[in-house]
Amino acid sequence: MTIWKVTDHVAIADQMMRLTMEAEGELPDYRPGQFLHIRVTDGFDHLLRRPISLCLVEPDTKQLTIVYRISGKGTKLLSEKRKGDRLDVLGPLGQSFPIHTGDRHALLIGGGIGVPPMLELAKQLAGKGIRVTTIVGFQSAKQAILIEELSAYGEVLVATNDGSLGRQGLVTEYMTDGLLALADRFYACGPSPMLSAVQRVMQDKVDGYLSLEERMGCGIGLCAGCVHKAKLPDGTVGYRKVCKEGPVFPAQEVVFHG
Amino acid sequence: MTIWKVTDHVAIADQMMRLTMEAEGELPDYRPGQFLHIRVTDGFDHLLRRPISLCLVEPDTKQLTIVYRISGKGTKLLSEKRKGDRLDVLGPLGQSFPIHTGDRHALLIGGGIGVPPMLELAKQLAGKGIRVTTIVGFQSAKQAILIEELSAYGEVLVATNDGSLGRQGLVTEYMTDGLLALADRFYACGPSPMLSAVQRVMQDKVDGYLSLEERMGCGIGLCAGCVHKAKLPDGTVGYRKVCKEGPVFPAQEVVFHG
Amino acid sequence: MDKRVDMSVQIADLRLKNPVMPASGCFAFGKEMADWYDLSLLGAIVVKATTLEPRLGNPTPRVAETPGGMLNAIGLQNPGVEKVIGEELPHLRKYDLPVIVNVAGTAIEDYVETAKRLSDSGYADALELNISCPNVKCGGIQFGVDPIVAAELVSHVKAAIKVPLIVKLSPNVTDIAEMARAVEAAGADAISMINTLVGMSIDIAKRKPLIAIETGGLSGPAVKPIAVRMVYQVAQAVKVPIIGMGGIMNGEDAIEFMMAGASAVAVGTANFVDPYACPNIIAQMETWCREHDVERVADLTGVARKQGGFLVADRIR
Amino acid sequence: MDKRVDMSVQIADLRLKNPVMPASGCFAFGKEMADWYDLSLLGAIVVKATTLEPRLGNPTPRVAETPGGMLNAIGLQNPGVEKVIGEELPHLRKYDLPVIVNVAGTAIEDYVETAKRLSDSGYADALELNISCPNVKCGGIQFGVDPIVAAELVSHVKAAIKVPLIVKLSPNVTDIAEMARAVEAAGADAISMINTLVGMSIDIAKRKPLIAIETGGLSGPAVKPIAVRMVYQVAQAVKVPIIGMGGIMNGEDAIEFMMAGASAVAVGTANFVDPYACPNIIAQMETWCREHDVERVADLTGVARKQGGFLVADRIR
Ligand SMILES: Cc1cc2nc3c(=O)[nH]c(=O)nc-3n(C[C@H](O)[C@H](O)[C@H](O)COP(=O)(O)OP(=O)(O)OC[C@H]3O[C@@H](n4cnc5c(N)ncnc54)[C@H](O)[C@@H]3O)c2cc1C
Ligand SMILES: Cc1cc2nc3c(=O)[nH]c(=O)nc-3n(C[C@H](O)[C@H](O)[C@H](O)COP(=O)(O)OP(=O)(O)OC[C@H]3O[C@@H](n4cnc5c(N)ncnc54)[C@H](O)[C@@H]3O)c2cc1C
Ligand SMILES: Cc1cc2nc3c(=O)[nH]c(=O)nc-3n(C[C@H](O)[C@H](O)[C@H](O)COP(=O)(O)O)c2cc1C
Ligand SMILES: Cc1cc2nc3c(=O)[nH]c(=O)nc-3n(C[C@H](O)[C@H](O)[C@H](O)COP(=O)(O)O)c2cc1C
Ligand code: FES
Ligand code: FES
Repeated sequence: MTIWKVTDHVAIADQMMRLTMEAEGELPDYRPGQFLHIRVTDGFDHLLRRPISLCLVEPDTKQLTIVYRISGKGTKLLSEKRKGDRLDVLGPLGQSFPIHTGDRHALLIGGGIGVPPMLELAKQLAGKGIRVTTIVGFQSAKQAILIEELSAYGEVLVATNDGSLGRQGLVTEYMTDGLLALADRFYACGPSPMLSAVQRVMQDKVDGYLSLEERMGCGIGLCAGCVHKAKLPDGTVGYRKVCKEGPVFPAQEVVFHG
Repeated sequence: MTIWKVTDHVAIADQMMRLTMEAEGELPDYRPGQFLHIRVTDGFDHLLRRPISLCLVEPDTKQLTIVYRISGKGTKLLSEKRKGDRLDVLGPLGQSFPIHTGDRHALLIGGGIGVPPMLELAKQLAGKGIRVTTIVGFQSAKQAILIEELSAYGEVLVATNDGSLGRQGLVTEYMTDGLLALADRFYACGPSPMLSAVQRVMQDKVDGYLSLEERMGCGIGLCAGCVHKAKLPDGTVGYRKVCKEGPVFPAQEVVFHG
Repeated sequence: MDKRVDMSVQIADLRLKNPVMPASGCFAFGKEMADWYDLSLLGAIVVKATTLEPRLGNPTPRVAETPGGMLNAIGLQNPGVEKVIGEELPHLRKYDLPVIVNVAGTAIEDYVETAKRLSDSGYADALELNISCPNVKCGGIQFGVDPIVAAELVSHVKAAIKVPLIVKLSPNVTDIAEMARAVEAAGADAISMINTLVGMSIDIAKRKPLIAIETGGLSGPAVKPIAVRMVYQVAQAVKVPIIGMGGIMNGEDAIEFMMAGASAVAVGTANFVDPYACPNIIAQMETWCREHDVERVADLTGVARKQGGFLVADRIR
Repeated sequence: MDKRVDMSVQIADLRLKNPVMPASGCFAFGKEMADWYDLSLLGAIVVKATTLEPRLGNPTPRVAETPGGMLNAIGLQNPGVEKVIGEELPHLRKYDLPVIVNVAGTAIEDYVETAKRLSDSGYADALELNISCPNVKCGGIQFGVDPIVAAELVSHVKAAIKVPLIVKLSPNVTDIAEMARAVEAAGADAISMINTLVGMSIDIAKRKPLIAIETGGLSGPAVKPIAVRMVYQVAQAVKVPIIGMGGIMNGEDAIEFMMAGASAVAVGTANFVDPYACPNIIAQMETWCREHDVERVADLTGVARKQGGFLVADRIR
């Protein structure tokens, strides 16, 4: 449990907030794809923490940025934090996106609130000399986030459901055989239907990772609230804990149906 | 329900806070002995409001002051309000100390957190040309409050349990026949044992009023949570609502035992 | 934007202009609240429990705060049915709304007598039978927790009155659906639920319970999930309409109860936090319906139940 | 200042160095928590429910937030008793503390078999019998709500094991004291209480329950007054020690349960809010005792009960 100080907190799109915080002590270890587990208010009014992916870390200034959508009561309370407020945070927690140093080209795929973790990942991949192409999908232009920031690390392809920005349709629109042939690896985060579609398209073509979302109780492996179906080490299918064994899983291990 | 803005909030003695607030709209009607019913936090963490007597009103600046002791969770939360915060307040509520314009000399008796309502009362009595003598009692000097402020309106006699300030003992120490003979009326607020003692001493000697304290649910007569035994209009003894029929009752109507 | 939402609902013979009423014991007899707003705004009014003889009630402290809720042990303080009819109810006829009187007692005889007098008085448009007192003092009979004695009480009261009979259930039971079925079969025209859960808080500094008589009834948002579950369960067990309550603080909570199966809702503890709770909740419900294209609030009743829904009791956890 | 408080307590044959243990299902099998602090700090550890066969558990969402609490419907997910003995329990022997294993089942036979294997394994210092599943799926027998079937189960399990038997009670009953007396008479060495209350929340936007299987178990501060009342009530009904739980978030809450009659406490939901909840609570209890001149924490057990106290059930409200 670390206490962070809010250093910046602004709206960057419709219902989308960017919150930057500064570690009061040492910056803890972090890797792309991990999440923070955040207490959104004191007292007993809203007990459970809320998981939010880390989006960007600036180690020099010990600043960490998250980007989140106001979706319900918890994120609404979080959005009320003001500059200077202190934030009670667990983490970064969970399994990260593994970086394969031998790769030449990585395909990043983010949908909606699955886009934020792609930024730190793109930065670290680019830092290792791996070429990055990012496909991002949003409902509409109003919800679009982080396109400029991601462009700093490679090409960004944009899809929106209503065509108000980039190509109309889903992120899978861009996943042509041509593009896939160039990619050594993919990394995806977004809503389940998107991840399931990505898994189908990539199957037998490109290896990669999916970052899953599930409602969490504890965030640290205690409650078994956050499980998702996946292949177990023994080959059978069972529930695995997204908070502790994930949120990032090898794509071929994740089971979406049945 | 009015929203007030906190304009000042400071500790004035051991665990004793003084909070000044400003009406955002019109200053509501108020009379000495009434109380404010204050929501100490948003959300459902601490549902019930807390009753605090009004201590002083400055109509010119629309400022209202309360003085309270941090006694438990509710007043602790209240003590965390900062200058500029907005406060959700019902009232002033309840029956006030009646002022009898024909009186020449009034005796005010306050014990502990029963002292604050005496200040606005002393001010209004003095304003009507009635001479005021105030007896205040505290556990010890560390908890003493408002002595200087009260002195502006008349003589103040101080008693402490441990003798660390003024006379050692209870407020009743000062209630000599000599003093009582001079008083046309008395007004008392404090813990039940004190009020009961005052009632006994004053019986058949001086008419007056007692302001009672009880745990409140609603503060506006809905729940019957705050009752105290008292004579009913028909002469029998029953429970009366402190929030609505009180907190101030004619002394001879209040029943302490049985 | 200007679409009108039909907020009216039907509870037995009563047509309510909207589904929101104060809960018994949280609104006294209405006089105090009338200082704050026009009571005609409400769907109905439910007044404090009335007994045959006057009741002094319990010693204080009678209330205590708990996380997300409160305990109360008022003890049915009321001036007795004669004075309630003579002094407390007549003023409510000024308002355009049905008056529901909560009836409590200790044995079948006094329940019946109280109910009959209220029904005959013409000042009560319906009675709410408070059988939720799991209390040996109540003549030694546990009306609220035993379906057989509850049914017997309900049928006697029903036979003695001319106005609709609402029966208020206690949540302090193993099987609330069984209680509901029993009182429906005995003649209840509607069910209201839930009354408070028995709870206790201890003042650890004083090493004794905070409430003078030790235990009190728990109400407020803390109990809402229990209340919603019970309404959902009872809605699948009976056909009579349900008045749902337990922790309703805003319009969304009220809609949650309707979706669980309630036809109307009652608001208790929220009145203590905000005197305008009831009118605010009515306005919030109406806004929600308008924004979600709900033309009749009554259409929300029971929509959370799955198609071909199974009995919730069959697979709890 | 430097006074030492004796924090040890006795539960049946188990001597605990302090009265605080994690509640079953809120600590997995301990491995995860061992990343955060030395488990030897705890009074004991209670691990997740173990069943004879592996259990997949329920579909998600399995958890939901409620005012002052949460709902869960994990569904007893566990790898089955063989793997629990083989893979999950042995690592706990590294720590200086009794290991209590929570046992669940569907019929007397599998309960007995699971309990026997755990007892024989040498990795369990006590068993906690989870009879709190008011679930028709559990072989059609409502162990948790019927005193006669509960007693039968307890006596069979008791006869099959060598370690102390703790029986965990469900709060979803009309008369918890009756349940407690029945399991005590059948051989329970201690009682733990309360398990969760059955609740439901509805996502009004989606018009369906938030929890995939509709209902879930309510835990957290919201239920504390109900839990404290039940502990108080059961402490007057039985002689065996009680492990109290339900909404304990800090040392004062734990002391409240001890004063109500518990000999030790368990902490569930609080671990999700703060991984250090258990060690913090131990420290806070010790500080409170020191500041209030309590030499032995065990002396607090039951002090809130009035001298010559009456049975609380006799005068609820
Ligand atoms: C590992 C992980 C990383 C995440 N990273 C981000 C992020 O970077 N930015 C961001 O905006 N959101 C992120 N989320 C989702 C975020 O946690 C939820 O939006 C948030 O918890 C909703 O809480 P609430 O109280 O505001 O809404 P609630 O009132 O609880 O729910 C509102 C809506 O959000 C959904 N929801 C609730 N909890 C979750 C959850 N744990 N996962 C997915 N959906 C949920 C509900 O089903 C509902 O539709 C992440 C989730 C996980 C599990
Ligand atoms: C009409 C009225 C006027 C009051 N004016 C003042 C005032 O001007 N200044 C001030 O400091 N206090 C005043 N009080 C007392 C104040 O309301 C309580 O101290 C406060 O409500 C305690 O709340 P808490 O949550 O901090 O403490 P809790 O944790 O609720 O209780 C802490 C202690 O305070 C006692 N207490 C709680 N509620 C009340 C209550 N309603 N009345 C009396 N004791 C209570 C409890 O028994 C306990 O011993 C007044 C009370 C009433 C009824
Ligand atoms: C102070 C208080 C007094 C109550 N008195 C009664 C009563 O007289 N009769 C009754 O049937 N219910 C009574 N109740 C129960 C409420 O009517 C309601 O069932 C319960 O409080 C749950 O609703 P809530 O959470 O909105 O308060 C009372 C509740 C409170 C808080
Ligand atoms: C996520 C979760 C899982 C639980 N699993 C179990 C279980 O497997 N066996 C059991 O007896 N109780 C289980 N419980 C109940 C707890 O052990 C405890 O009785 C209850 O949560 C009340 O305590 P609390 O309010 O401190 O959480 C579980 C509770 C939660 C929140
Ligand atoms: S959220 Fe509790 S185990 Fe993952
Ligand atoms: S506090 Fe509710 S009637 Fe007085």
